[in-house]
Parts: sequence; structure tokens; C-alpha cells
Amino acid sequence: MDFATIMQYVGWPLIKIVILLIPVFTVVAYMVWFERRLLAFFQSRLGPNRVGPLGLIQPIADGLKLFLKEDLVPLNSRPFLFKIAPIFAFFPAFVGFAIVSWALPWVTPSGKVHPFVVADVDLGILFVLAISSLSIFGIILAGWSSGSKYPLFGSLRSASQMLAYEVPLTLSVVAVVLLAGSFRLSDIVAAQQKMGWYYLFPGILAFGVYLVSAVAETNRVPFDLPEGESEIIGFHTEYSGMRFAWYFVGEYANVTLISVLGTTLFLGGYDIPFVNDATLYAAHPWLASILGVGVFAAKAALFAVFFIWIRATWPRYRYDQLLKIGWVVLLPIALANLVVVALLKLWLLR
Amino acid sequence: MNGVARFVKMVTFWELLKGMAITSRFLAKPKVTELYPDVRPVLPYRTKGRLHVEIGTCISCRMCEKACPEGCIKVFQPSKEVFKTDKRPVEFYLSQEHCLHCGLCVDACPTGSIHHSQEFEMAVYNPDDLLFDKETLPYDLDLKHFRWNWIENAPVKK
Amino acid sequence: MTAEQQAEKVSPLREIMETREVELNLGPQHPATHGVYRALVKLDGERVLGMESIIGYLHRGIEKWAEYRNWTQATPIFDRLDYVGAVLNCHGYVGAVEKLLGVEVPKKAQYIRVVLDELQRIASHLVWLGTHGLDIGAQSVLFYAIREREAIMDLFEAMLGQRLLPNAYPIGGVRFDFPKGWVEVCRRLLDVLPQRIDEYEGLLTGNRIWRQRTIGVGVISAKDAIALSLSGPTLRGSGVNFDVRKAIPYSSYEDFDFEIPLGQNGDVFDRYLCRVREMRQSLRIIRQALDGMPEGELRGKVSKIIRPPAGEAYFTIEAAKGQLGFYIVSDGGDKPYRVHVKSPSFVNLQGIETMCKGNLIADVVAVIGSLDIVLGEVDR
Amino acid sequence: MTILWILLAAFIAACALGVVLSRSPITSAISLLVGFVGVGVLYLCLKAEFVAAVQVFVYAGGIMVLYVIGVMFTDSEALRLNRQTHMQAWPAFFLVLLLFLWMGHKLYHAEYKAVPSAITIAVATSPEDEARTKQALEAKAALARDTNPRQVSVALFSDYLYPFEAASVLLTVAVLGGIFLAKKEV
Repeated sequence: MDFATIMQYVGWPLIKIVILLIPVFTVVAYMVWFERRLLAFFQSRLGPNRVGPLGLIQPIADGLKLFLKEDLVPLNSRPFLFKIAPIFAFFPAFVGFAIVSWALPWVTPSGKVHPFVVADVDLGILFVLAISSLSIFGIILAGWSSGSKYPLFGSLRSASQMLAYEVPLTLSVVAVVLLAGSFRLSDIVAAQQKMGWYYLFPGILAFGVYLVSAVAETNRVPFDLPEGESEIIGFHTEYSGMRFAWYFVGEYANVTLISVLGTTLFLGGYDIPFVNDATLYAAHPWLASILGVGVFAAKAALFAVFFIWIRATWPRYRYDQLLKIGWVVLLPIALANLVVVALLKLWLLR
Repeated sequence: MNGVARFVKMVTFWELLKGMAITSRFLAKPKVTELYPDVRPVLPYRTKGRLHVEIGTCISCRMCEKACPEGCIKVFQPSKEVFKTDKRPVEFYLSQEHCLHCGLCVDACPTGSIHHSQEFEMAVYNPDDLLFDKETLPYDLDLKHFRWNWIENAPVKK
Repeated sequence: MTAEQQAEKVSPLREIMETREVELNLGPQHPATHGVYRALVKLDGERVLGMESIIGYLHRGIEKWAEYRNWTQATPIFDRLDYVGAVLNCHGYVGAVEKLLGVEVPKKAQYIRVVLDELQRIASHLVWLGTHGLDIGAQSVLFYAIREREAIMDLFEAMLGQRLLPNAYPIGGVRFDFPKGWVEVCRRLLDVLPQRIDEYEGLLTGNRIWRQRTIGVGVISAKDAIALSLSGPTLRGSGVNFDVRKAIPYSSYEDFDFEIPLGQNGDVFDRYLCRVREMRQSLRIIRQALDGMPEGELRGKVSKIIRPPAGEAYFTIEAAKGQLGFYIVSDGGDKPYRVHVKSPSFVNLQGIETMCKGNLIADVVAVIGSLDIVLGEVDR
Repeated sequence: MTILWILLAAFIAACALGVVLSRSPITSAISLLVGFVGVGVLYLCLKAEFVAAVQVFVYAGGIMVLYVIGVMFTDSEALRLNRQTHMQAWPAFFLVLLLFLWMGHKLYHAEYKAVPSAITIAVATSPEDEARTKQALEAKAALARDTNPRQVSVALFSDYLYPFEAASVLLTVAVLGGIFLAKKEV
């Protein structure tokens, strides 16, 4: 094996991963700040504004504080599982970012193509769904290994919730896959660009289902039952310090991932609205790529704002009502939508 | 017809969107958070802050001591000979630690020597710092911190 | 099928897979118990089979405390019963002593007391609304409600000198008249508050999630409610028309024109609606009291040292949580022989088992919120 | 590649042993989970991405959750104290051994048909024959279009339609039976 091969299979991916992870970590940390500020603004408060200008250093201060706290392991717990559970919650969210394609590829003057994605795999979206289905173990194991009743209830709730909502989520994604004819995220974006409008419109039902089940998958209000602060304190009741922080970071990474995926699937990803991307790309490839990333981030931020907005507004559902919505309302809608989209695909959008 | 209207309402999430409209209305409105150490609060005249005693007008009658439900005031009268000419107390102890800020001592005082000041920052590191004596009890009202409030105050009690 | 019948019917599967009930300690440190209240909940999955209230974590011996102070000195401590409705508690105690003394409170003082009482009732209901909303997951309502309560607290501070525990009334009347400008600010608040209450209702009343969470949850029938001697909005939510302000008018409440909002089903939603409507009625009362404010003395004829004649008196008012009664006994001395408080939270808390049985844990939280208990008053 | 494959296989075998031999049910469940993920990776190595994704999605993400919950809510302490008698261990061992021997025999004597890949076709074409080159390029393009899920679905709905339908009917029956049992008994 020569150097070029090693670089191709090991070097470049690693560099890409590092380049990707630094912004993703930053974004996830600042999601917390953004949520707290925006939530406060909705509630006619100011939110954290003391640490640094506009409170911008708050996430770092929080992280530092959590890092320095004592790592408690309860006496009743199963220490091994208790310690590894946060990893399960943490890593799937970050692995998912690997397949997101952020912009049109860069072409170097020598003609080499550098796609804006760590691994543009064939089955991108399926890969994300498969990996994210593992994140549930973080919650279940945390609840069970804590050796305490509240976390146990939290994990039980979250398990049934995630099972109930993964099905409609997948079905809504499948509708998009049907429309695009590919699992690859860059293909899905390309198909939307080719079609001329985003899948939000032919797949409006799928979009609705995706939104609702995304909120449920990320355990946020009004479906934040596993945490349900005022009822059962949550599956991470017994966690402290950095292990708790992993759950926290994992949750926000999930929110970011779900926003990013939703943008790609329904809002055209890095497609710049009202601009013909192909001509812009032909004229200024670098500009098109950078603008693409910006537009992508802006669209994903819309999702995040929506999540925070409903958190500021709506009460929480009850456990049984939540499952009922998942199985009785969303699942039939998603299935019917799948049929509709298939017929659309057959006759109208060939 | 009613059923149709109900169905339309059910699938359009009208009332949920209304709630979101209400929360979004506050997004641009001025915030109510008080930036306390930077912006000093404006306290009305009647605020019951730390007790302030004018030792000069005090006649050591011990009415406040008797009125206090927590027994946090101790007044030491001067000796009889001195009392005839100078009625000021030899020592006046006040434990702010136990004070309920109920204002009963102010009600009881015949000369108006004891009254609540507007000092409200009474956090200390050492509980002993909350024990005031004759020298430490009076304090200068730092007027630059306190503007009169939007409620103009009633005439000062005599 | 009841739990007993289910247990009797032994299926082969049940013999192999024997299930056990979970006993869960809800509290004493729990975000939804509104203080240090502990409920021992017996659960089948998430369904509540039985519930036992364990109280006493906030017991401060207030009643005993009062026996060691003289009659005047005892007033500030009763603020600490229901610490979000301090003015009302003070009114209860002071009224009882006045009844025993036979003091006539001047009309003006009575009206001022009505204004402050109703403001305090709104403030208390706002705290309840915020925390109840937060229990069920609606975050913003808490902050909006606290913001409006803050305005009322500012009014209290300007009028009485303190915000939370103002030691509002001396025995025999009120201390001061309203300060200059206070009435105008209060009127401005009265104009703003109905819109704000509309906003809360827009966030909650129509919201389908809120309705699903509250309608048909924690039901208590009118018969049960009377049998458990519940009072206040908790009783009126079940459709029983009993309000001390109408039934046994005190402090000139007979002068004012207001309605008693009633519920029908006795569920969480009805209790919620009762309280929200009660806030609007309180606004009406304050407006009438400010409009019809008589001139006159502020304080009745009370000697400086109070020595009520030997005997006993029972005085009851409608506090924010329900009927608050003070039973005082005097032996002719300058200290109370006995002060007994009939606190609404303590009595209302008895209904919780009836309301929660058969519901889910999430409903227990909603029910605790709808009872509007304050543990300072439960344990005293 | 082979080394990786052997390592993975050994890892999966170790996980499987862990499932069987572990005393604590939760450890069994966790090693089963890890084993499932390992199998998924194995599929990835064999260029069956779709199957790998489905393996992780359905088995690790879906079914294992139910297993873990089931294990969590049974009294694992009681199970641990109740040491199981291993009277069946030896017959089972011999049966499994027989099964392995039979499978090994079958595998050893099986005939493998090479699947023509795009590369082999490209190599086979001679530049002289224009028509054949064109044909080969078309075949190559067709293969390139042939993504993993497409292959799976084509196979599912053409060659293996009857087993597929039969399996779905069987599963439906199982689901209905499960509901029926649960309704009646509990």
C-alpha cells in the first residue's frame, strides 16, 4: 500500500472527520445557549447574558463546571453499565453527521473533487436511521443500571416512545426516498434541485409526520416524557458531572442532526432558494459551496427555532396519549401518505 | 356543519398555532428581567428594609423591645441619674438575623426613632455581621442609589 | 375490572410471571409536589393503585408559636402559613381577634382590606397557574404569570412595605391609607390584567394538549367533595356553590357585586377554569372597591395592649385556596390561650387519594397542581 | 480483508458464547446486542450495505430493545439464585455438533458460481470488437445503477416472491396469535 491509498482510505476521512466534528461540537454547545436565550426571549426574560458578551461564553462555563464536578456512581447501580450507558446515548448522534452532505463539492484547480461530506454512502439515510436506533440503549441502560425507580420509569417510557415513533419517522423518510429514488443524501438534494421545488410540497404530509416524530425522537416538549421533569425526573436522575453532560450533549446533537436531516429531506438541503445553483456553480464553484453551507445552516436553524418555539408554548402529553398518537394517528397517516406519494411518483413526477 | 367545523379545527391545529402566536408576540417586546447589580432597583418609600435607629431621639422606653415578636432588639437604659438629663440608650443591640421586617417596633415607637430604611442588601459572610450595635445601627442613606418610585410617597410619619 | 378481581383471576401466565406493584415515593423532594410533600404511591406500571399522603416535613409549630407571643406579636407569623397568600392569612387572624374583642373595623379599612385581599388572591392564583402549567409542561405560562404577580407585589411593596410577607393589617383596621398615586397604578394594572388572563387562556384553555391532560382527570363528585369538606375552588370545581364571601360575608363583601364561578365535572380542568374565572371576578371586586372607597377612619378603637376578654371566637374567610378559619381562645391574658387554624390546603389535600386512584402518575402531578396546596399551610 | 473478516467472526462467536454462558440475563442481552452489531459490520464487509443497515435497524434497534426491557423487568436476582440444572447440556451439545458437521459438509461440497462483476466484464472486452465493448459498457452502467436496495427488492419480488409472501403471512399469523394470547391471558 502506498501513501496515496492510505491517504484515500484513512487520511482524508480522518481529516474530514476532525474538520466536521469541531463545528458540530461548537454548534451543539451553542444550541444550548441559543435555546436558553430564545426560550427566555419568548418568556419575556433575557436568559444567560452574564458570561461574556451576550452570554456567549456560557456554554464553555457550563461545560467546565460539569467537567469539574464529582462523578457519582450510586450504591445500588450496576457500575459497568452505568458508566458505559452515556456513550450509547452520545455517539450515534455524532456518527449520523458523517453522511450529511453539506454543500456542492469543491473542485480544486487540478481537477480533484472534494465532496463536502465525510462518507457519501449509498444508503445514507438508512445508515443514520439504523445508527440512531441504537441511541435508545443509552437511555434504557441508564434507567436500568441506576438502580433507582425514577430513571427506570423514564427509560421504560422512552423505550416505548422511541419504538412507537421510529416507525412513522422511517415511513415519512421512505416517502422522500421514493420521490428521490435514492437513499443518498446528495442525490436527494440533487433530485429536489432537478425537480424545481422542495419535497416539502409534494410530501407535506410526510413533512408533518417527520416533524412530530422528530420531536418525539429527540425527547423534546411536548413529547419529553422520558425526562418529564415535573413527573418523573428522568432517566438521568442519578447522573452527575460529565456523564450527565454526555446525555445533554447527545440530546442537543440529536436535535441538530434531526434538523439537518429534515432540511436535507424536505427543504432542499444546500440548495440556494431563488437561485439557479447549477449556473452559479459553473461560474463560481467556491462561492456556491460556501453559500450552500450558509443556506443549509440557516434552514436547519429554522427547524431548531421551531423546536424551541413549541417548547416555549405547549404543555406536555401524557404517556398513554403519546403512544396513542404514535400508533393510531401518525402511523396510518404515514402509511396513507406513502401510498399517495407512490401514486404521485407513478403518474405525475415521472 | 358543527361537526365539519370541529373536524377542520382538529386537523388545522388552530388553537396550537394561536398559542405559538401568543408566545411569539413576546419575542420582540421589552423584557422584564431586572439587571440588578448594574441597574439599582427603585424602591418605594414604605419599603421595610434594615431597621434604622436614630439614637439621638431615642428615649430608651423599650417599647420596641417589647413589641418585637422575635426578641431581636435589646435596649440598655442609662442609669437613673443620667436618664433624667440624657435619655439616650447606653447600648442598643439589634439582631438583623432574626428580624421579620414586620414593622411592629416602628408601630410601637413613640418618638419615631426606629424605622425601616431602604437598605436591602443584607447578605453577609459571617452571621455575626448581622448583629448591630449603637455605633453600627445608623447609616447614611446613599440617596444616589434610590430614586423615588413611580408611586409618590405618603407624608412622612412624625 | 378492579384490581382485586384481577388479582383473584389467576391465569397460568400470571402464575409463572408473577408481577409486583411498585411503591414510589413521590417527594418529599420532587419538583411537582409544590414543597416538601411526600406521597407514597402504589403503582401498577404507571397506574396508581393506592396513594398515601405523608406530611409534616415543613412543620414549624406556628400554632404553638403564637401561644408564646402576645396578640399583636402573633400577627406576622401567620403570614407564613400560606406564603403565597400572606395578606389573606393575616386578615383571617386579625379578623378573629377583632371578633373576640368586639371591635368595629371602620368601613374604609374594610374596603382597603378587600382591595388588598383580592390583589393577594390574584397573586396567589397566578402562582398557582404558573406552577400548575409548569407541572403539565407549559413553561411560558409560569414566566408570564410571575411577571404579572410581580406587578402586584410591587403594589404591595408600595402599600405595605414588603412584597411576600407584609404583615398587612394591625388589629382593628389598616396601618396606612393608599400612598399617593397607588390607586392610579392599581387601576392601570386592572386594565392590563384581563388581557393577560386572556393570554393565559389562549395558551392553555383551548389548547388540545392541555384539554387532553386535564379533562376527565382527577374527578371528584360533589358528594365526595362535601363529605371530605373540601373548600374553595377545589370544591366549586365540583359544582358546589359555596364561597365564604357570599355565604358568611365579612369585611363588607356583601357590598360588592360578583359571581362565584362553578365547575360541573369536578375534574382538573374545571378547577382550573374556576380559578381563572375567579381572577376576573376579583378584578371586578377591586374595581368596585376602589370606586366606592368611603372616607373615614383607618383604625377602630383598639388599646395599645390588647387583652381580649376570656372566651373563644371562630372567624373564617375565603382565602385563595379555600375556607381559612381561625379558632382562637383567650383566657383574658395578653397572650392567646390557643390558636387553631383550619387551613384549606390541609383539608383539600385529603381529596387527593379519591382523585388519583386509577389514574396515571402524570395525572397525580396534574391533580396536585389543581389542588393548589401550599405546604406551609398543610403542616403549619 | 480476510484478517478483518476472521477477527469479526471470532468477535461474533465470542459474543454468542457470552450470550449462552453468562449467568446474568442482562449481560447476555448486551452481548447479544453487540453480536448483532458485529453481524451488521460483517455484512458491510461483504458489501451488503442494505442488509447491514436493516440488521442494525431491526435487530439491534428494535428487537433487542424489547429483549432488554423484558430482562429488566423480570427479577434477575431470583433468576441468578435459581441455578439452572444442565441436564440437557450434553445432548444439546451433540446435536449442535451434528448440525455443524452437516453444515460444514454441505458447504465444503457446494459449488460456487462466480457473479460477473463490472470489472470482469470490462476486462473481458477487447477493444477491437466495437459492438461487444458497447454492450459491456451498458452492462457496466446497469450494474452501477444496481444499488444495494434495488438488488434486494428485485430479488425479493421476482425470484423469492413465494417465500417472501409466505413469510409475511406467517408473521401476520404470529402477530394475531400474540395479540389473541395476550388479550386472553393478561
